[in-house]
Amino acid sequence: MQFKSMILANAEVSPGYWRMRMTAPPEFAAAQPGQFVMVRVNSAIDPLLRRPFGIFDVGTYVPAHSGAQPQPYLEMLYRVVGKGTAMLSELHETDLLDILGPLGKGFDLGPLEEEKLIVGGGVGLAPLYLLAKELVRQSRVRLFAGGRTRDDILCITEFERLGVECYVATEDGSLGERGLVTEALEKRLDLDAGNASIFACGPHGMLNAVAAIAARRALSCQVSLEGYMACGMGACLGCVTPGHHHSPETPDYRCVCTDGPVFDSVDLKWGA
Amino acid sequence: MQFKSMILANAEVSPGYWRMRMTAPPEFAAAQPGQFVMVRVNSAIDPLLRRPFGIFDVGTYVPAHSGAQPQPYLEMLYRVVGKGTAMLSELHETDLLDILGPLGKGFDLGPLEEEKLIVGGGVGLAPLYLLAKELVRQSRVRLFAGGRTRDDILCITEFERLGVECYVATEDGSLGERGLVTEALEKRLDLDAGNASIFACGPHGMLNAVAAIAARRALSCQVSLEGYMACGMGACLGCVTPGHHHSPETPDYRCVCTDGPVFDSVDLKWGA
Amino acid sequence: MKPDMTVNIAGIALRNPVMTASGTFGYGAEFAQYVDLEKIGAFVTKGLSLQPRAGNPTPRIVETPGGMLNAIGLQNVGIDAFIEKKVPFLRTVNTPAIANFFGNTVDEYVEMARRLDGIPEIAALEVNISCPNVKQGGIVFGTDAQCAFGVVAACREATIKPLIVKLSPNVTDIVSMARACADAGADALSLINTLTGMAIDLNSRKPVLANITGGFSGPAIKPVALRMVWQVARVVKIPIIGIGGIMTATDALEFILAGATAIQVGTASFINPSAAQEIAEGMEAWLVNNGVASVNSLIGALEV
Amino acid sequence: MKPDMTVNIAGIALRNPVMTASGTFGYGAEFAQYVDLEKIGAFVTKGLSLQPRAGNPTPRIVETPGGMLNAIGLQNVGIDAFIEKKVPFLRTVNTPAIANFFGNTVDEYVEMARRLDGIPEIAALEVNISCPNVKQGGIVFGTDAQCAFGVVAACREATIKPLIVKLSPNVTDIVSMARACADAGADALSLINTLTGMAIDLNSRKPVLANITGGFSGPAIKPVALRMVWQVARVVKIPIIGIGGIMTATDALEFILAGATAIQVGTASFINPSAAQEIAEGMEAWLVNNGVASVNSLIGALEV
Ligand SMILES: Cc1cc2nc3c(=O)[nH]c(=O)nc-3n(C[C@H](O)[C@H](O)[C@H](O)COP(=O)(O)OP(=O)(O)OC[C@H]3O[C@@H](n4cnc5c(N)ncnc54)[C@H](O)[C@@H]3O)c2cc1C
Ligand SMILES: Cc1cc2nc3c(=O)[nH]c(=O)nc-3n(C[C@H](O)[C@H](O)[C@H](O)COP(=O)(O)OP(=O)(O)OC[C@H]3O[C@@H](n4cnc5c(N)ncnc54)[C@H](O)[C@@H]3O)c2cc1C
Ligand SMILES: Cc1cc2nc3c(=O)[nH]c(=O)nc-3n(C[C@H](O)[C@H](O)[C@H](O)COP(=O)(O)O)c2cc1C
Ligand SMILES: Cc1cc2nc3c(=O)[nH]c(=O)nc-3n(C[C@H](O)[C@H](O)[C@H](O)COP(=O)(O)O)c2cc1C
Ligand code: FES
Ligand code: FES
Repeated sequence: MQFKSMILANAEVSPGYWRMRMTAPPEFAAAQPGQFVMVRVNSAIDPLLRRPFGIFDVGTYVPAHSGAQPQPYLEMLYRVVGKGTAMLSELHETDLLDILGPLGKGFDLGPLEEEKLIVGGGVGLAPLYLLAKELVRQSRVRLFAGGRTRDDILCITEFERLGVECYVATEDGSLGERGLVTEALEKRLDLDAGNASIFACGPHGMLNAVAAIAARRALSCQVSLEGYMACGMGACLGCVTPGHHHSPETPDYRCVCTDGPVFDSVDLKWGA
Repeated sequence: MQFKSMILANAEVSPGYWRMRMTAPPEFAAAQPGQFVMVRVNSAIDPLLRRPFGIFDVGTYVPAHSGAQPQPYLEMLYRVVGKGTAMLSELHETDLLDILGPLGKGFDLGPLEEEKLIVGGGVGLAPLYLLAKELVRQSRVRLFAGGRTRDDILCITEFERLGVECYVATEDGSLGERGLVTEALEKRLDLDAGNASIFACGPHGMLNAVAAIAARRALSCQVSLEGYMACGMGACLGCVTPGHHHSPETPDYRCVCTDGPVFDSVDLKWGA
Repeated sequence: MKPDMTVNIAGIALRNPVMTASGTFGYGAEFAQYVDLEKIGAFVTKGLSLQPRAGNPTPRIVETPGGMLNAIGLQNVGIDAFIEKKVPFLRTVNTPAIANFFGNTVDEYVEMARRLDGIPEIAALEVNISCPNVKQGGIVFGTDAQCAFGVVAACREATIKPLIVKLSPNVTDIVSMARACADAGADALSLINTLTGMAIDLNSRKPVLANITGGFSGPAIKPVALRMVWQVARVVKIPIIGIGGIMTATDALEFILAGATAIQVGTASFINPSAAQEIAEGMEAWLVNNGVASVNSLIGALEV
Repeated sequence: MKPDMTVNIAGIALRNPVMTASGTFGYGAEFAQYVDLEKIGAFVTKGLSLQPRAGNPTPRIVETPGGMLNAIGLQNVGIDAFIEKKVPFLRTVNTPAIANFFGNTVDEYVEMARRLDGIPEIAALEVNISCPNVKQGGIVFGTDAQCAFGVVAACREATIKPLIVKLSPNVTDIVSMARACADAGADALSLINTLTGMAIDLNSRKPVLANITGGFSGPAIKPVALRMVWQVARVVKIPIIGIGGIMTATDALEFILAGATAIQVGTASFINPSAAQEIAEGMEAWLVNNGVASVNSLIGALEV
C-alpha cells in the first residue's frame, strides 16, 4: 500500500547510522520480517527514485495528546551512503514521507524446534530485528553481528533485550572478536551444528560465504538481498538476481523485489 | 559576491507573501536600493536555477548570545508563485542558503529637492522599501501601493513608520480606493505634479502605464524590471529586454541583470 | 458539467487520454492494487517477443539527474507464456490492453504481429522499432527511415488490429521517421522511446550498467519528447501518443497542446504507482477549472 | 605529491583539463570576480559571428527538470567589437582563450576563421557547426556528415591555429559526424552542444520560449553526453573535450574515463559561478586521495 507517514523520531544511533520511527497504517502490524518499504525521500525530482529499506521494527505507540488511542508505527535502520540517505537524515519529527509497503517476500520462520542463527553484517541487521522478535517466541536464537569497526555494530542491546545470545566480530577487533562474522558463525557451528537454520543479511560477499557454510553443512539458509530497484513491485525488472540454474545460455533471473528480497540460499546462483 | 547565509526569520506577512531575514556579509551595508540577489533554493538540482529577489532591507542585528557584536542582515519580501518560492517558504531559522549579490544597477536617487513618488504593485514593493529608506532622508516621499485585494498590499506600516505618505488602491476595493494604483498616481499628479520623480516596480502592465503617465507629464521615471534569469551577471544573455530603439531590424537588447534591473523608463521600449 | 475526456486513437475509443507505457507497468496486474485500471484510458504491456527473453545482466538500472537509465534487455515471458499466463487477466479488466512487441528480423516482427492479431483481448498493437536489425548488421530499425518503412509495412499486412508504431528519439530527423511509418500504414505513432545514455561509476572505473549504455527516461527527457511530438504533429496526419517524462496532469496537457491525442505514463509509475490514475483525474479537474468542454479541443491547440 | 593535471589539446598545453563552455561564461571578464581564471585550463568565449547578432526575442530561457532550455539566438557583439572591446581583457589573463564562432554559410565560417586566425590573444578556434546552412535550405551543418566535412575542411584551410569542432548531439550517428570532422582536419572535438528541446506554458497555451524550441543543457543531459563521448572516443584518434551537465569534479572525471582529454563546464557556472575552479580543485583532490599521479592516465581508462 501507499501512504503518507509522519516522522516520529530520527536519530543517529552510531556514526553514520540512523534509526527512524514513523507512523504507519494498521496493516503494518501484519508486516513479515524481511519485507521492505520504498521511501520517496522528497517530493522534488532529486532524488527521483524511491529508496528501499528493510522494516526494522513495527509496533504501537500512544500519541502525547490526552485520550489518544495507540497508533501503529514503523521503524527503519539506515546507513547514510549517498544523496537519498543523507537527505533522510536531515528530516525532522513531524516531516512527512511517502511510503510504499510492506513489499516483497519475507523470511520463512521454519520449524519451531530448530535453533535459529541470525547473521547480520553492518546495516544488514536492519531486517533481522523484527525477525528475531518473532523467532524468540518459539526458538532459541543466536545473533552473529559483524562489521568493520565497532561503529558498524548496531542495536545489540535491543537484541539482547529479546533474549538473543549475541556474538560480535569486527575486522579491526574494536568490539567482540577480531575477524569476520562468518568465522564466528563457523566456530559456533563447529561446537554444535544440531539442526540449526540460518538467516542472513549483509554485504553480498558475506552472504556468499554464509551460503557456502550452510551448503557444506546442509543447513537451511535464507538470505535477504539488495538490488537496484526502480518500482519495488515486479514491473520494471531492474532488480533481478540470477537464480541457481542461471547461465548465459539458460538464463534464470528472479526479481529481488517480489520473488525476494528473502531467498532460500540454494535457489540462488553464488560466486565462486 | 557569493556567500552562505543563515536564515534568521521566515514568516508569512500576508496570505502567500513571506518576509525572510538572513545573515549577510558586511559588504551588504553598501547595497543600493533596487539591487537584487540570486538565491539557490537548495543544493539539489530541483529547482536547478537560482531565483532572483529584490533586496527589501539591509541592517544590523545583535545575535542572542552574550557579548555578541552587531551583525549585518539582509531581508527579502517574496510571493509564493511556484516551486522555488514554495520551497523557500518551508525553510526554517538556522537553515542555510547560498546567495549571490548584491547584483545589478539600483535606483538613481535623483536631485534632493524633488518630491519622490514610489509606485509598487503587489510584491513589486519589495525593492522599494530600501529605496524609501534612502529617499526620506532628504526628500518628501509618497507611496502608491496597489494590488488585487488587500492581501496584496504589503508592509504599509513599515513605509508609514519611515514618514512616507501612503496611498493604497485595490482592484476589489477591499483596502484603500477601488481601482488601479496608476489611477491613484494620476489623481495625485493632477493635484500637484511639481517636479516629482517616479520610481516604480510591479507587473509589466503597471510599469507600462506608469511609464506612459511619466512620459505625458515629462517626469523622470525609473522602473525596476523582472526577466527570466539564469546567471544574473550578464553572461547568459537570457534576461534581456528591448531598449527604446529596438525593432526587429535594429535590435537593441539590454540585460536586465547588469544594465538593470532598474532602467530609466525612456530607455526602454514600451507596448502600445 | 463533466468534461468529455474520451479520445479516439486508431479506431479505439479511450475513456481518457492516459495510458501506461510499455515496460513500466508490467502486464497490468502488477499495479492493480494502486491504480483502478478502469480509470485510465488503456495500458500497454511489457514488450513481447516470439521467444522468452532473459534480458541483460545486472545492474540494469541507475538513477541520473532527473531521470534514470535502464538496460533491462527486453526481458519478457515470450508470446506463448503471455497468452497462457497474462491474457486471462486482461479479460477481467474493462480497459483496452495494447500489446507492445519487437523482433530481431522483419520476419519475427511479422510473426509477432500475426500471433497478437489472433488474441481478442488485445485492442491494438504497439510495435517497438528501437531494436537492432540482426540481418542488416545491427542497424536499429527505428533509426533508418527505409528500414522502419519496411518493418511497419510488413506488420501492417499481418494484422487488422490498429497498429501503433513507437519511434526512437535517437535520430537526426524524427519527422522523416514519422512520415515513413505513416506511409507504411501505421494508424498512430507513439513518441518517444528512451534516449540512449550512459552512466559511469568513478570509483570502480566501470560503466554502472552491465550493458554499458541504457535507455534514458523520466522528467529529464521531457523537453526532447515535447519538441519531437510538436515537430511530428505539425506534418503527420495520424494521431500521436506523447511519451517522455510525464509526471503530472500539467505535463500531460502540455503534450496534448503540442499535438498528442493521448499520452503514456512511464517512469512516473515507479515513483508514484498511482500516477496514471492521478494524471487522468488531474487532467479532468483542469478541464473543469478552465471551462474546457472536451479534451479534444486542446489537441494541437498550441498557439505559436 | 601534487598530481600532474596538465593536458594537451590540439597542441595547446592546459594547466588542467577544465574549460568553461561557450555562451555560459561571457567573454571571460564577467566571471573574473568569482573564478580565478588562472586556476582553470582555458575559457571559451560566447559564439562569435561576422556581424553583431541581436539574438531572439524573449523569453529566451526556461528551467526544465534538471536542466534548462535557451534560445539566446547566438546574440554576440560581432568580430569587430570583439577585437576592439573584448580582446584587450584576454591579454591580461595568463590562460588560453578559445574563440567559439559560427556562420550562416561556408564563406562566413571561413571568413571568421581567417579573422580569428589573426588575433594573437586567441589560442585556438572552436567552430560551432550547430547552425543552419542558409544556402542549403537551412539544414544544420552539424547534422549532416558531408556538410560538416565541407565546412570544417574550409575552416581548416583558413587557420593555422588549433581547430576544435563542436558537435551537435541531435544526430542519429554521432560517430560518423565525428569521423567526418576528424577527416576534414579538426585537431580536437568538443561534444556535446545542446539537445533540441521545447517547453510549453499550459495556461497561456504557448511555447515558453519566443523561439518555440531551444537548446537543452544542464545535469539532465549528462547521460547522453557521456554516451556520445564514449562512442566517439573509441573510434576517433583526435582528443575530445567532454561537455554536458558537468556540475562536479566527479562528473568531470567520469567524462575523462569515458575518453575526454578535457572538459567544459557550461550551465553549472550559472548555478555556481565558481563551479569551474571548484571542479578543477576537486579533480586534483580526487587524484591525490586516490594516488593517481597524472590525470592523463585516466583518459579513456574506463574498464568495459
Ligand atoms: C530490499 C532492500 C532493503 C534494504 N534495506 C536497507 C536498510 O534497511 N537499511 C539501509 O541502510 N539500507 C538498506 N538498503 C540499501 C539502501 O536501499 C541504499 O543504501 C539506499 O538506496 C542508498 O540511497 P542513497 O540515495 O543514499 O545512495 P545513492 O548511492 O545516491 O543511490 C543511488 C541509487 O542507487 C541505489 N542504491 C544505492 N545503494 C544501494 C543498495 N545497497 N541497494 C540497492 N540500491 C542501492 C539507490 O536506491 C539509488 O537508486 C536496502 C536495499 C534493498 C534493495
Ligand atoms: C530582478 C528581479 C527581482 C525580483 N524580486 C522579487 C522580489 O523581491 N520578490 C518576489 O516575490 N519576486 C521577485 N522576483 C520574481 C521572482 O524571481 C520569481 O517570482 C521567482 O523566481 C519564482 O520562482 P518559483 O520557483 O517560485 O516559480 P516558477 O514559476 O516555478 O519558476 C520557474 C522559473 O521561472 C522563473 N520565474 C518565474 N517567475 C518569474 C518572474 N516573475 N521573474 C523572473 N523569473 C521568474 C524562475 O526564476 C524560474 O527560473 C524578481 C525577479 C527579478 C528578475
Ligand atoms: C524499465 C523500463 C523498461 C522499458 N521497456 C520498454 C519496452 O519493453 N518496450 C518499449 O517500447 N518501451 C519500453 N520502455 C520505454 C517506455 O515505454 C517509455 O517510452 C520511456 O520510458 C519514456 O517515457 P517516461 O519518461 O515516461 O518513462 C521502457 C522504459 C523503462 C524505464
Ligand atoms: C545560455 C547558453 C548559451 C550558449 N551559447 C553557445 C554558443 O554561443 N556557442 C556554442 O557553441 N555553444 C553554446 N552553448 C552550449 C554550451 O556551450 C554547452 O555545449 C551546453 O550548454 C552543454 O553543456 P552544459 O550542460 O554544461 O551547459 C550555450 C549554452 C547555454 C546554456
Ligand atoms: S524493482 Fe522493479 S521489478 Fe524489482
Ligand atoms: S541573467 Fe544571465 S545575462 Fe542576465
